[in-house]
Amino acid sequence: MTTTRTLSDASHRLTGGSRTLDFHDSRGLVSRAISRGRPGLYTSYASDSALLNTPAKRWWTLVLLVIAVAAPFLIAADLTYLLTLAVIYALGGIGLNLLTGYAGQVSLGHAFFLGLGAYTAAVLGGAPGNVTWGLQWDLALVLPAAAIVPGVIGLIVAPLATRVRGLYLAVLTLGLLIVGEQLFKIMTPITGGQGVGRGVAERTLFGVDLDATYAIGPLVIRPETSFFYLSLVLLVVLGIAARNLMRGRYGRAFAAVRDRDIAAEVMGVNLLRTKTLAFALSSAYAGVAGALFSMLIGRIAPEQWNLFLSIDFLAVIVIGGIATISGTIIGACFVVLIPRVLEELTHIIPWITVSSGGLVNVFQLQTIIFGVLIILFITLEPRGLYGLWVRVRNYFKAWPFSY
Amino acid sequence: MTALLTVDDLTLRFGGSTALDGVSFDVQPGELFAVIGPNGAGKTSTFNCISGVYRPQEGSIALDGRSLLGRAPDEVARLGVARTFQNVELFDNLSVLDNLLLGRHQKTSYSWPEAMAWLGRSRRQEIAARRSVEDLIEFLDLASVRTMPVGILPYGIRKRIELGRALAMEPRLLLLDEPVAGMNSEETEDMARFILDIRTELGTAMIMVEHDMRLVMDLADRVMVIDFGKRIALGTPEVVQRDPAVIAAYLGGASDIVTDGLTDEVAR
Amino acid sequence: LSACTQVSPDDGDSDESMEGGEMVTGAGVTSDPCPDAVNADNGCIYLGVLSDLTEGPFAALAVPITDGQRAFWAQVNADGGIGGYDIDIDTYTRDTKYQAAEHSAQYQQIAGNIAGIAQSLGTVNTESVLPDMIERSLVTVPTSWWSGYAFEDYDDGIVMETGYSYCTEALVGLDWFAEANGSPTTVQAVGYPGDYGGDSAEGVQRWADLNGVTALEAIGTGPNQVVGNQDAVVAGVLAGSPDVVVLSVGPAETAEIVGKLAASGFQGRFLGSLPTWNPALLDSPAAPALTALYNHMSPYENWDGTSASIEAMKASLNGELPSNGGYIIGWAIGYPLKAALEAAADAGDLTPQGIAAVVDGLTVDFEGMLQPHTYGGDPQANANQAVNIGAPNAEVELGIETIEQFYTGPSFDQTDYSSACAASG
Amino acid sequence: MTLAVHNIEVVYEDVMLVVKGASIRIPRDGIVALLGANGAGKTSLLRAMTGLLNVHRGKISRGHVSIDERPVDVRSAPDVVRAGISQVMEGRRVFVEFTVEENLRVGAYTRSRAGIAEKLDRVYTMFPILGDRKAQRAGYLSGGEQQMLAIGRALMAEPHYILLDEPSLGLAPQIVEQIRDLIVDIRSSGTGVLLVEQNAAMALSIADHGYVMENGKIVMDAPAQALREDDDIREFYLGTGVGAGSLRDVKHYKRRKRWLS
Amino acid sequence: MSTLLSSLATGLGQGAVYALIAVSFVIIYRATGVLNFAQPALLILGTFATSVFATQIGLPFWLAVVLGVLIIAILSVGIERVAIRPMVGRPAFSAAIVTVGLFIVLLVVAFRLFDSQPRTVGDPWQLQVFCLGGEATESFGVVGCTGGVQIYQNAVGRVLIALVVIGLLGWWLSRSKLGLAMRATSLDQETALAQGISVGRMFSISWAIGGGLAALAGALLAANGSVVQATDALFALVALPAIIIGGLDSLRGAVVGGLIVGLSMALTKTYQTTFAPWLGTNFENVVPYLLMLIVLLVRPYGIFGTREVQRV
Ligand SMILES: Nc1ncnc2c1ncn2[C@@H]1O[C@H](COP(=O)(O)OP(=O)(O)OP(=O)(O)O)[C@@H](O)[C@H]1O
Ligand SMILES: Nc1ncnc2c1ncn2[C@@H]1O[C@H](COP(=O)(O)OP(=O)(O)OP(=O)(O)O)[C@@H](O)[C@H]1O
Ligand SMILES: [Mg+2]
Ligand SMILES: [Mg+2]
Repeated sequence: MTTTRTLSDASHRLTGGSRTLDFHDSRGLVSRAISRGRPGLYTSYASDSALLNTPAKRWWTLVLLVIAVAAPFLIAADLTYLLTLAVIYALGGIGLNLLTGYAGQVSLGHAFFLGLGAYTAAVLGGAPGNVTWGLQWDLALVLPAAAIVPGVIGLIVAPLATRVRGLYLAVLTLGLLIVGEQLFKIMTPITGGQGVGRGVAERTLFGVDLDATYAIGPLVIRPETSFFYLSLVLLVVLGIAARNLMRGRYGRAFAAVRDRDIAAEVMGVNLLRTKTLAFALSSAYAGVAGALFSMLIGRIAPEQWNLFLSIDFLAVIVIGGIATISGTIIGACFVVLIPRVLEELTHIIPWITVSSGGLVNVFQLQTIIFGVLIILFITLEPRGLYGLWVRVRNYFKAWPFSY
Repeated sequence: MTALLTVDDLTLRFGGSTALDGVSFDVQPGELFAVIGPNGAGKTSTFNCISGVYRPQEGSIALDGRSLLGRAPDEVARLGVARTFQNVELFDNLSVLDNLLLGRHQKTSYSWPEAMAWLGRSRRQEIAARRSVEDLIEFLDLASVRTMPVGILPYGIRKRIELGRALAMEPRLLLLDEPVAGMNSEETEDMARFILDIRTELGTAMIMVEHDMRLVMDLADRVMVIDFGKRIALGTPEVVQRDPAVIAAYLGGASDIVTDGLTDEVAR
Repeated sequence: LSACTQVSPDDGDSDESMEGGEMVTGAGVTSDPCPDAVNADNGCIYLGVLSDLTEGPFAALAVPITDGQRAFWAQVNADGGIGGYDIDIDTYTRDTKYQAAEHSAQYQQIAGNIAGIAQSLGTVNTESVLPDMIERSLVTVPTSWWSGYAFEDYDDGIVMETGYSYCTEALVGLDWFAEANGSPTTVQAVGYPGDYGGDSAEGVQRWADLNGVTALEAIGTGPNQVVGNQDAVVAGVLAGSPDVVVLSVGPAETAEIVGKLAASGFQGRFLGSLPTWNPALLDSPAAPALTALYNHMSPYENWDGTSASIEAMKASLNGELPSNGGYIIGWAIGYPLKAALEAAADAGDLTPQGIAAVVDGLTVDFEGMLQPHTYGGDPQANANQAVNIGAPNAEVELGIETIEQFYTGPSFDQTDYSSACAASG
Repeated sequence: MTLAVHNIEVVYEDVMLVVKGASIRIPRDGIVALLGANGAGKTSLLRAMTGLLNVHRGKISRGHVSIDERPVDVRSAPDVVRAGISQVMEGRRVFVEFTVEENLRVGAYTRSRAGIAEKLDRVYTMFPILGDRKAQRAGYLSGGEQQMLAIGRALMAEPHYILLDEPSLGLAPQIVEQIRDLIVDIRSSGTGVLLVEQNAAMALSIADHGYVMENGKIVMDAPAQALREDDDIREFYLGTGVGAGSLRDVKHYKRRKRWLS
Repeated sequence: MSTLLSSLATGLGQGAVYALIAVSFVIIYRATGVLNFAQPALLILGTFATSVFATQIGLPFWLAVVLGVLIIAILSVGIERVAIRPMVGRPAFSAAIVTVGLFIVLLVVAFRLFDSQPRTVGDPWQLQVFCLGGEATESFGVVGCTGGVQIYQNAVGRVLIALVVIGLLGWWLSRSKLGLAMRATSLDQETALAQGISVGRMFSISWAIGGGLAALAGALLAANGSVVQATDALFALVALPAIIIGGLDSLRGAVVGGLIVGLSMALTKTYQTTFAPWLGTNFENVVPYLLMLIVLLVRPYGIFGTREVQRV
């Protein structure tokens, strides 16, 4: 790192060198005089750029994790199912956020990559059907493959996608989705065909059958619980990986490409490579999410990897917050859980029933409220739910001094 | 001493119009070279050609004997050319720190799997990058704004951040497009100081486009004047300043601003 | 992992209890009365409904189906309920939007709280949760007429299909057609690929093979929301000019296909599957063509039926008309589950397993709306194959006049009905 | 006849108070210069006068603007333009995808179509280079050309008051000269000018009156002549104070002097 | 040959409807920079309104269409005020998701209104055809055509209406200051404001026009010789490849794109089953997107779209 040294040395001299901060010390200690009264001041760059750089964040994360792990034992099975779905949406949402939120490439084709992941998993991990293939591999092989296959396809289509920008790209990716759906429909040995569908990968991980119920001491681990854990572990690992990726040079390159691509290039960022990476990674995340998604719902048909699924994921990242990983998780919870909350709430409204008469029935009401909530959240809080949280936090931080 | 940058017979056309018409010059290592000329003369286009944003139709550009022609901007950056932009081109949503760190993109080299793991090389390189960027923040006196998003900062500060971002690239050749535009004299003086410091302390060669004649005449080693894409003068500030062609095409009556009126004390 | 011990799945089920000394109950059955119970002294049996109620492609049919079902069970309750219990289907009625994922999520949510599923719409959707339904022994009435439900290897006997399959419908319908209009020389199937059009097309093919008739290559199409118009079908049918076309599409597509083919001078006729009709077609430009060329097939009696059940159903509406024949379906599909619940109650076991146990061999009487049907046993021998042939008629309520009741033909018995016509993937 | 700003306060995002009670007056027959360091709040003040604050999540928390002693509602930018106030925004802000001529036509949006040809001609004679490029997309113009276009566009609205945010930015000395004359012309044709400038020498050479803004406050309010002679102004804005010499000799640790801070 | 001509005619008729839908997207995009995903819902509500006026109230078709268009235009303006106006100055992408929310809400409303019933709009064309070179036949109350080129009257009607309406609109936009002002608004709202352009008004006008055109397209879509259901709303999405083929911000492009899509789908429908059945059922849905991909390879901004201006 001799070059760095030169610059540092130079700027030491440039600035007169009389500084309390010693940047050559790897811990970058700050003298007491400076840090006194400023608890928020970081004492080293490593801790400043650490993932959980404040005690509050560390606590929150720990608490949330504990809750997540304990959840399946505390709530009903169907809620576990929904939580799993939320986790999967979060995973897929993170993938889309990498591409759309961070790198600014709006994609309506996410569902296609989810589908690719699902079919990869189904072919490799599923049982053969009347017309469909199935190899019944272990999930330890299936899940990585479900990331790699869509990732590679993403890599292949990226050069085409990088030619166009903005809404052109959005509709181009929609085209990918439509063409993909047609392919899915005609590749009967893989997908079972239109209106028919096929079964999904079997839940065997490292030889352990996750479809069985296990007891560890007094804890009974049911199939839905173990699948939730599998998804949760993947979310935590891949979420942290994405967060790591985004706080370093790749994250900055993504943002640069998103905001001003010519300037980014002049700064030494290779546009094609950066966008391609974004595409491939996003597709890989989508693939894993798609594989889990298929295993959760149990049967997949070619029509279901459609525009609406893609839009669900866009809603996840917009509602949660563009270009934040934690926001994506919040957004996924919103999109998946709010309909359920609405269901609970609307069922207690006395004059609204399942009947088709009257002004609206309860399901129509739920759907309408869901749509309205999406509109409200986006119009009222530009940075998504995550932004709302940041705002609340900042309000308290800056509270006594609002200049 | 061999030239660091040699530009020869550079010609750039857009459809029918010619933006650059056979411009040639060279820049010596460590030199502070200024380019001036009327609006639309082709100064920024020259920068764009050097940094790979525009592809000139004719001519050659070589850095240290290596041709820059046909190279993508990111390759040119890798070879050691950094620049600032006339219309500040910062990443508005990113903090000052991140903008500067972007300048270190080429100086970090870990792969994406390493980035995901955030162990070993990626971590070391990030911390090193951060350290050198903090030095720059100190140098450019940006500490008070370092975590602010760049978008809301006033123009003058943004220009300075842009300089910092270019410096973070540790360039061998630095292109400055109107570094003091929109600054008052105090801020201009600060910027002048930064430029001089960069030059004396880092020895970076610089090409500067500027309409502030005081800055150009005081700082530059040599000045090139272009008009309608053609080079009309090249020489030391003193010589160029008196060149009648330059006065006619560029300084015009405005040479008064330099020589008399309110600012007459400035000119010797 | 060594600490883990595998346990059998139903170890966790501990909600079985004894009621009133002899009745065993499980999930979805409570001794508390239903919400808004008719018989306040009765307990409550909760049944699930998974249907397309808001914005999915089959909402037009599914909404009246669900209305019909509610009326049916209200009637059951009004008659005193079953074995000391009222039946509630409202609490666990859920909208699936006809999406497998949504269906699956909603199913998960209600599965533990119900004794059976009174309606499960869509073959792919139902199949996505079928393994779990089998595991929980949730007896289910499907609202899709895929042939696979007749076979135990697909549904383990818990799916109580009503009427015939699309495949049977085509076989028997063509028999009728040959009888009524003279044997065709060429037949052709037009439909949505998959469990609906696919099943039907296979029936057409089998009928043609049996009767030495040419079956032209089936034409696949999609709903207008997807394909815009049915010009491809029109061109395709015109090209082969078959004597009869068996349609398994939606009502709007039916009207367009029949109308445009008539306008193009097509000389053949049409047989439409159960979902191809909607009374509103009589207002469409194609109405004359439909009236002249089209016959509707239904396993259930049409609105002009005369059976006791049709009368009871009409009574439930107090003289109003439903928006389409879905209401009849909704009413009809109530019978099997009612019979199963009654049998299970008689046997003293209203657990899902108990209900599932009575299905095999159970004969359900539809009070004339549909011919009695015995579940389990030999699928071919027990198959329902009676088709009600109808013709459009603006004078008749809901627009279909029955011209042949419960027709059965010779061909079905000659086919090998031992597995699903259109296989699932 | 005056455009006056009374004791205005501007906050961004409900918390950042950046203009702290500024008052200025622009007579219809005068040129008023507004000087101030980077970030002093000049642009924010202009935005407050032209109804562009809400675009930036800012608002006027106190004070008001009046024309001829009658308050104007400055919350709606189009109304402000209709009331005769035009602004050349900081950073050029031309419509990059429009041609030069389309840009100019948009500038005349609030005026009737009659006479638009003459107005276009006037701009083209003022800036011949724009005339040469009238069919070119504005985004491809050079920085200075875009600046000329922005000024020309503001003139198309034939305003009573024109607010210029750093019009000389990026212009060649010769053109600056021209702009200076232009501004004088504008004034004499009966349009009041507010000139926000970093090129204080230029601004003060033609202004009748000047304000200096620091940290959101107006710290000096004096006739231009007085400002030209003020030592602090000479040192910090004109660069001609004591010890001014070659920029090569400037010390980087030079203490910054600030009023009231 | 006559098959070819017939299918070209139907294709043009469909294409005219697509062109209307595409223009309705483009007009909103040109003024607001937003791709309005609620457009399909507005379209189907337009169908509903027209249908109510024509078949329930019994007004003549033309009057019903005009009233339907007006009602939806007013509705659109209302929607824009409530849901889109707060998005001024925010990323177009977020605004697009707001329109998705709108779509969800409006579609449910449409389903409720349709009440599971297919509808007709009482159009004058019904299933009637022009028969060129063939023999006019009447079978079952349907006047048809055997042999020769068969052209549905509704195809002709659709093409004429679309051309007249779009032509008038284009003429008006190019003549009035409004056209320029709308585009200025979409390019840079702040600068547009500073020129005295009321951004809000531009939003309202473009939504009114966009909504009205969608309603008109909805009415024409229902004039198909059959019936229309609420789900048919989704069909409006085929306008997306059309606007990309033509160029997102170009009216001319939208028309050309719409016609290309209509024709290509019609031709595929007629010939794919014979020539390439292995491409699968409903392959025609994919064709517009394939064409779009090809166009984008050659011209990343569509045939008539404006290239994004970028320079540093
Ligand atoms: N991408 C482009 N397309 C078309 N014309 C261009 C393009 N880039 C520059 N030009 C034209 O080339 C000429 C030179 O532009 P350039 O930006 O180099 O001028 P400049 O010398 O930097 O002027 P200024 O001092 O005003 O910044 C201008 O007239 C401009 O309109
Ligand atoms: N949108 C915004 N949100 C928050 N703060 C802002 C915003 N815009 C400006 N500011 C802050 O307001 C202060 C004044 O900015 P302003 O742009 O008005 O200064 P200025 O005097 O015009 O500076 P310059 O000479 O650089 O143009 C600055 O500190 C700036 O950071
Ligand atoms: Mg320039
Ligand atoms: Mg400013």
